[in-house]
Amino acid sequence: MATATKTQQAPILNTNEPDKEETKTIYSIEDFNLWYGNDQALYEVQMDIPENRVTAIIGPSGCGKSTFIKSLNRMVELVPSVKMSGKIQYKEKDIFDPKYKVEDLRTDVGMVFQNPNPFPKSIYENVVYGPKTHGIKKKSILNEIVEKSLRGAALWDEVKDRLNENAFGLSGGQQQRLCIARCLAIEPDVILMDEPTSALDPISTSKIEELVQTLKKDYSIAIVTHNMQQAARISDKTAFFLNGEVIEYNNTDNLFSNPDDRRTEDYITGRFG
Amino acid sequence: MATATKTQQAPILNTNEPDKEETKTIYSIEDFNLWYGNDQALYEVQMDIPENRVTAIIGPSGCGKSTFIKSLNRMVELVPSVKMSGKIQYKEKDIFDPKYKVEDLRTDVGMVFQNPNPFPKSIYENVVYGPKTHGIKKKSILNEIVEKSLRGAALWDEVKDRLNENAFGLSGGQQQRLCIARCLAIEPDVILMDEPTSALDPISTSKIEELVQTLKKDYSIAIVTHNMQQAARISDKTAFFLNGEVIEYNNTDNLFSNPDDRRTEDYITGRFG
Amino acid sequence: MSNMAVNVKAMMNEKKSKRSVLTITEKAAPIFFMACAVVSILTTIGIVLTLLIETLSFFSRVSFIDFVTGTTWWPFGENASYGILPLISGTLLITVVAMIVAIPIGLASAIYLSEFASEKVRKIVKPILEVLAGIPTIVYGFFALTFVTPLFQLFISGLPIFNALSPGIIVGVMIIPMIASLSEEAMSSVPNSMREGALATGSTRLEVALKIVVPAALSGIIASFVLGVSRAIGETMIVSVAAGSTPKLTADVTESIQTMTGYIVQVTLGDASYGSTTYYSIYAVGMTLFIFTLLMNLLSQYISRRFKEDY
Amino acid sequence: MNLIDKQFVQRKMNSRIIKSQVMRQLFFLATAFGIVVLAVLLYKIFSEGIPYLDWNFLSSFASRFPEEAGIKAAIAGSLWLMAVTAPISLILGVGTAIYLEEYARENKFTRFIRMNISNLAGVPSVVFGLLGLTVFVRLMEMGRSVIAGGLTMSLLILPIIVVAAQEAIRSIPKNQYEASYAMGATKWQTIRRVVLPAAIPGILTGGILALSRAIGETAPLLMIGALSFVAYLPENIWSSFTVLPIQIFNWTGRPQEEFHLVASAGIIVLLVALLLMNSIAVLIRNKFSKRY
Amino acid sequence: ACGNAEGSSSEEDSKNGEESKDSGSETTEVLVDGSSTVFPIMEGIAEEFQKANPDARVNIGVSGSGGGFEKFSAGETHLSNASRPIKDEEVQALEEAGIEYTEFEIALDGLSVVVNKENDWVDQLTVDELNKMWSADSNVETWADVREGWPEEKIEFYSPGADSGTFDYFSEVALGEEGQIRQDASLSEDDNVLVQGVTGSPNAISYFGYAYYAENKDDLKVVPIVNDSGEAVKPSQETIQSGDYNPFSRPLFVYVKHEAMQDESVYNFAKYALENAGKMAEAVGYVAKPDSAYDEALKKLDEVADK
Ligand SMILES: Nc1ncnc2c1ncn2[C@@H]1O[C@H](COP(=O)(O)OP(=O)(O)OP(=O)(O)O)[C@@H](O)[C@H]1O
Ligand SMILES: Nc1ncnc2c1ncn2[C@@H]1O[C@H](COP(=O)(O)OP(=O)(O)OP(=O)(O)O)[C@@H](O)[C@H]1O
Ligand SMILES: [Mg+2]
Ligand SMILES: [Mg+2]
Ligand SMILES: O=P([O-])([O-])[O-]
Repeated sequence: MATATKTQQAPILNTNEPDKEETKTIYSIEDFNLWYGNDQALYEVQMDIPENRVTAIIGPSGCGKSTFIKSLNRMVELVPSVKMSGKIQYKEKDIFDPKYKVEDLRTDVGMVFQNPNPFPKSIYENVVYGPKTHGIKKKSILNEIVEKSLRGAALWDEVKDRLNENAFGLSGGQQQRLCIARCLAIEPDVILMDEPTSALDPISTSKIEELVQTLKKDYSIAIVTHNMQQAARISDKTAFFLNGEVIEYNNTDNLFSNPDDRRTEDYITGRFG
Repeated sequence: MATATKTQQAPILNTNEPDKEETKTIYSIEDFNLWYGNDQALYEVQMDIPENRVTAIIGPSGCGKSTFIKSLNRMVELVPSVKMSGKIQYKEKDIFDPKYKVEDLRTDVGMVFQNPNPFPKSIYENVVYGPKTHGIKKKSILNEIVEKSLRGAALWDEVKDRLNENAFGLSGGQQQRLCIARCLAIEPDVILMDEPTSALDPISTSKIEELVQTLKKDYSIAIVTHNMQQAARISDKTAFFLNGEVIEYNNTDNLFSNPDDRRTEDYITGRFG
Repeated sequence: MSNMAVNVKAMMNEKKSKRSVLTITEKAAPIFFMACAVVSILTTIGIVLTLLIETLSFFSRVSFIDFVTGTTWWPFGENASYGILPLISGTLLITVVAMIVAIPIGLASAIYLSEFASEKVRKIVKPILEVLAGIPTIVYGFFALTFVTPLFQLFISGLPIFNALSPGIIVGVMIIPMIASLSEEAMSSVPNSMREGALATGSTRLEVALKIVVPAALSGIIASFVLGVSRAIGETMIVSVAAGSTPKLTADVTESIQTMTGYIVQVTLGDASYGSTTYYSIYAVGMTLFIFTLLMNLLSQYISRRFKEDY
Repeated sequence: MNLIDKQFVQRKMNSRIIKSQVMRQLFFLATAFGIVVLAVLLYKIFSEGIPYLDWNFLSSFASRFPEEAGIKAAIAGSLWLMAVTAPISLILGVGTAIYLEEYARENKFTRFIRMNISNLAGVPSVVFGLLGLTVFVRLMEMGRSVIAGGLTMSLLILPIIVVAAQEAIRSIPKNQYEASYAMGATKWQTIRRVVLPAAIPGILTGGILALSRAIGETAPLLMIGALSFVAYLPENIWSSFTVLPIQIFNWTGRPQEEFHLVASAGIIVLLVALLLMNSIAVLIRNKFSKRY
Repeated sequence: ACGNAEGSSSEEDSKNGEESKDSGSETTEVLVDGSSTVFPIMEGIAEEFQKANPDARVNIGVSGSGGGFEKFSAGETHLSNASRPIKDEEVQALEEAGIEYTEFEIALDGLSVVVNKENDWVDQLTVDELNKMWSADSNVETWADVREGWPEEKIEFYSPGADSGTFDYFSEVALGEEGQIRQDASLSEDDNVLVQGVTGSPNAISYFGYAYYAENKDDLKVVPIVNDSGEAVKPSQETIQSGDYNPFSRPLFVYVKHEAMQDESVYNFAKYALENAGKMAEAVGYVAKPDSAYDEALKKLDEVADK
């Protein structure tokens, strides 16, 4: 069913920073199906996610974007009724291999959620949560991690004087950047983001968008968004999902300027959704 | 502050069914301010809503669209901390006049909500809820009302054989049309709709959009939507809200093709929101 | 809408006159409901007055200072002595034993149910725990006396038939479900987004439970402990049946003791005649008990309010 | 640049996962503890009581002969007590809840009522017994009648019902109110036609659980003097009565060992009644939960 | 009147025991309260009475002797059971309330002093020894402190609750009017747990009503008590009735309110009670008085009731 386009068209229309060369693949998904109980939510997903690029996932509400991205770090299994088939390889390791501990996978693959979800602790404690859990105790290292991660999330200057205040005192946009910092603190290779700006105001949104652009130097990023403009602005590749299928997957500029599929075109021109 | 444009520009660019003549005004709002506790949510709103037309309210999340539309039938007062100033006239009666019972106002002004909210009763009971509340007991009349309202909401054919089944068994789109039927059952003059399609799939959405077009023959409709394409498709006039202010209010075609205000333009071109 | 067979609007308008009747119900309803709400206040006033009036009669015969500082409680016969401390110590002894049982087990159950168990297990276990909470205390009392104590006597030589240990433990068992379900509720109300946040950094389930969920739910958990304490203090039948009726100022759980509630029941079932000092003494003890539990309840409310997390 | 030693993290991971699994087992054992105690208790009671449990036992009055002793009067008494307690506590409880959730404005008085109710929920049952003894039995001269017992019990379980009803009402989605108000319904119409029907499952569940507390309570009834020999059925609310837990208490206090077994049979009856009430409550809850 | 009329006639205002003398055709609830010791006898009588008179309604409360008198003088009951004679202040209260009454002895009880089955050293005890053991200022800790040669094992004391007639009677006889019971005794309102306490520990001692001993003969060893004529006597039906078992045998009473005898139901019950008290007492483990005593009592009852 899935019309996943594995071979990419020539990226002629790229106005964003163009894909200079074919990059390495970090995630490779093959024939992936997922059910919630008896309802199938993903159908035969086929997709390669490139390293050090931003990959956007778009599609109307309920099409399976969140389900898909949560499959990548197996968070989707928190729903007890979930059943899956197919293959997801992360750095050429099968993520469902029982020998590959899910905790290890999640240590390598960070995630940022739709609504900022800081812990009800201080800013400092939020950032060091991951490293501490992983056994890093030394104060000096932790301090360094905090500064580095908060800088990485473009939040350091705003909060450096109140690291011990409760994270709930931050604004929504700051909280979201804190969650990004928390995720950076464990130095993942991949960052998954599920509509990270949908709960934010325009200014916070543009800050996060800038941040994503900076981060892609060091991280591979997959980002779900319902805002097509956003996908166009920040991503290198875009996948369009509809009713659990990948309708089209292509370089972002190609996809938006010259969609292959009628349904993609309908969606990006706002005919539905 | 408010740049409410009371005098309309010539509706030259109308491609939708054009405003053949200046219609009567059914709601006239003047200098309306609203606070939730100490937070002002609406600033000096100035607006005339025409009779037998569809008026769309658009704007980014949190700009006060729901607050505004709920002010029109005083539902906003269910939030205890609400304070208001200014004037809202419905058919030239001040809706805040203590002599004008709020129940009477709401009998004349129906409302449909973002998420379908049928009662956990049968389809039949849902439709007759209003008439029964208003004292109509006679079975034959009620039956007639049910058929007429369900037909009006384009739902009759789908449910006529299972009027006694629980309304929760209907699909989302059907539930929403049931809510419209329930609202039609008390024969209001105005129907307020707060993002009535945002929880629905594309097909249900287009059904409701068609329905709105049909209904405007008999009703005056004010509809909140976050979908600009929807506003463009179905409304005659559009008001753009931002941070509690009416930034621009104009014939829909004018507003979308030739916005007066920079911010309107930014918004409708997807630069934020 | 003119094209209609029935003119609903007109009919509704016609019925509007009937609204006046409605307005009466409309006005009467809140008054009736408020009256209902006032009953609970009257109940409290009733309790306080009842206790207060009879307690005052008691203090017209027994000095208040002796009551609160005395170390002997011997309310019968000629040289009666009304020092409440032994009853308080008995009550506290039971409470401490109960909480030593109930807090770890209750909290562990809560963590299991909220963080580890599948929905199915939770659906089965919670009602079972509720049954445990619903067993009449009289049943527990005889269970403590005729099963638990003889069982302990096998291990603890010289354990008298009445002791603080076995009723204490059984009171604890009775409280487990309360702590478990209140704590579980507190933990379940920690939004999933927090668990997700923690799991997404590679935490184990245990780490999520202990480092994120328990701290976030701490106020609810502590409030459940305090309510458990209050329940243990007020527990009556288990201790009347199995703890004995010898008021003693002791911290030894193997001894027979008496609690405040146990004393009240003893006197009501016994022979004290109306109007005697012994009779009034149950109100003084009841007042003390009331004050204790009141303080506990206020404390638990304060905790849940003061430390409430708004996620 | 890397501050985190991936190797180190991976090495630690195994022990962390094992720790998590071990603790999981411990937590499970803790949960099982309660269930085991319950099982032991039930086993003891059933093994003792079953031989005495027959139709005769259910249909006879108390007797001084263990073989003849029956529980009829106690069952009838408990039913009478419920018949008085249920309507009073439900009306008062639901009324209070409606007041608090729908009408009360957030002011000192309302906060006081709220605080008062949660305090009442924590007042020991003996203290309610003292209240019942002093106010209903003595002051209002009701004697140790069904009505005195029923009123005492009603007040005892009132807070539980209020809280349950409040929760049931609170769990009704705002959109149901909106739908009703938007149709021009008045507050009372909305309460009667939308709120109450939707809240009834929750109210019933809470109510049944509260009543099952009342049916097992011993202390307050001992205090108002219900411990007695009654070999007839109550005829009206002024009759004297006995109830299941009191009858059980009475039997366990007899010199003859057989009576203790009879008591176990009585406990079985009581537990079955409780189980029945609980299952009804669970049924209602499961049937109606997650409707919105 | 007493329930021969067909169909159970429905209620009348029987609350608080205010009897309605004029409602002769209806059954009055017969209200009895008082001693827990007397309770089993009265309960047996009520059971038989109701079998004989299906419409009868007899309610027997257990408020203790003192609690019973309190209700009696408040006019709440018709008959009051007691395991001790009425006290002066109770007499006064009844006088003040204007309630006339008559006392009937309906049976005898022998307070039985018991020890554990395994206790093979205690062969008998004197009242003095009991006094030495049980009093508050006692320095007895082990059996050896009671009598030389007995083992040096710490004694465990179990006693009925201080708020019971049994306790009163024992203290009065063994400890004297002013006497105080030792404070390390385990007290329980429930005599069964005393039985359990003694069966459960070899060094325990306790005392309670004869019925509890009679029911648990196999598990307990009863101690012969040296009586006023110097003999060590065990409690038994014969020794109690004959008075040989003293000083720990005591009469059990029922107090009858005169005014209540005007009511047929109450009178019939009282009469039935006196007729059957002896038989019932033996049946539930107490001791009957000689037959003549009951005949006399019945005569007295009829006088009081103007029959
Ligand atoms: N926990 C769940 N249990 C059952 N079905 C679920 C669950 N979560 C999602 N679904 C279903 O799976 C489908 C895909 O849902 P998903 O959340 O992935 O959509 P989405 O594209 O992220 O939508 P949105 O834009 O609204 O976030 C939907 O039909 C949804 O109803
Ligand atoms: N009950 C309330 N109490 C306090 N503030 C409120 C309440 N409801 C809304 N607000 C605030 O009022 C402002 C306007 O809210 P409103 O719901 O009208 O926005 P909206 O335009 O409908 O947004 P959306 O598109 O998300 O529905 C927001 O800042 C919101 O936070
Ligand atoms: Mg999603
Ligand atoms: Mg809104
Ligand atoms: O109830 P008593 O026989 O001990 O008075």
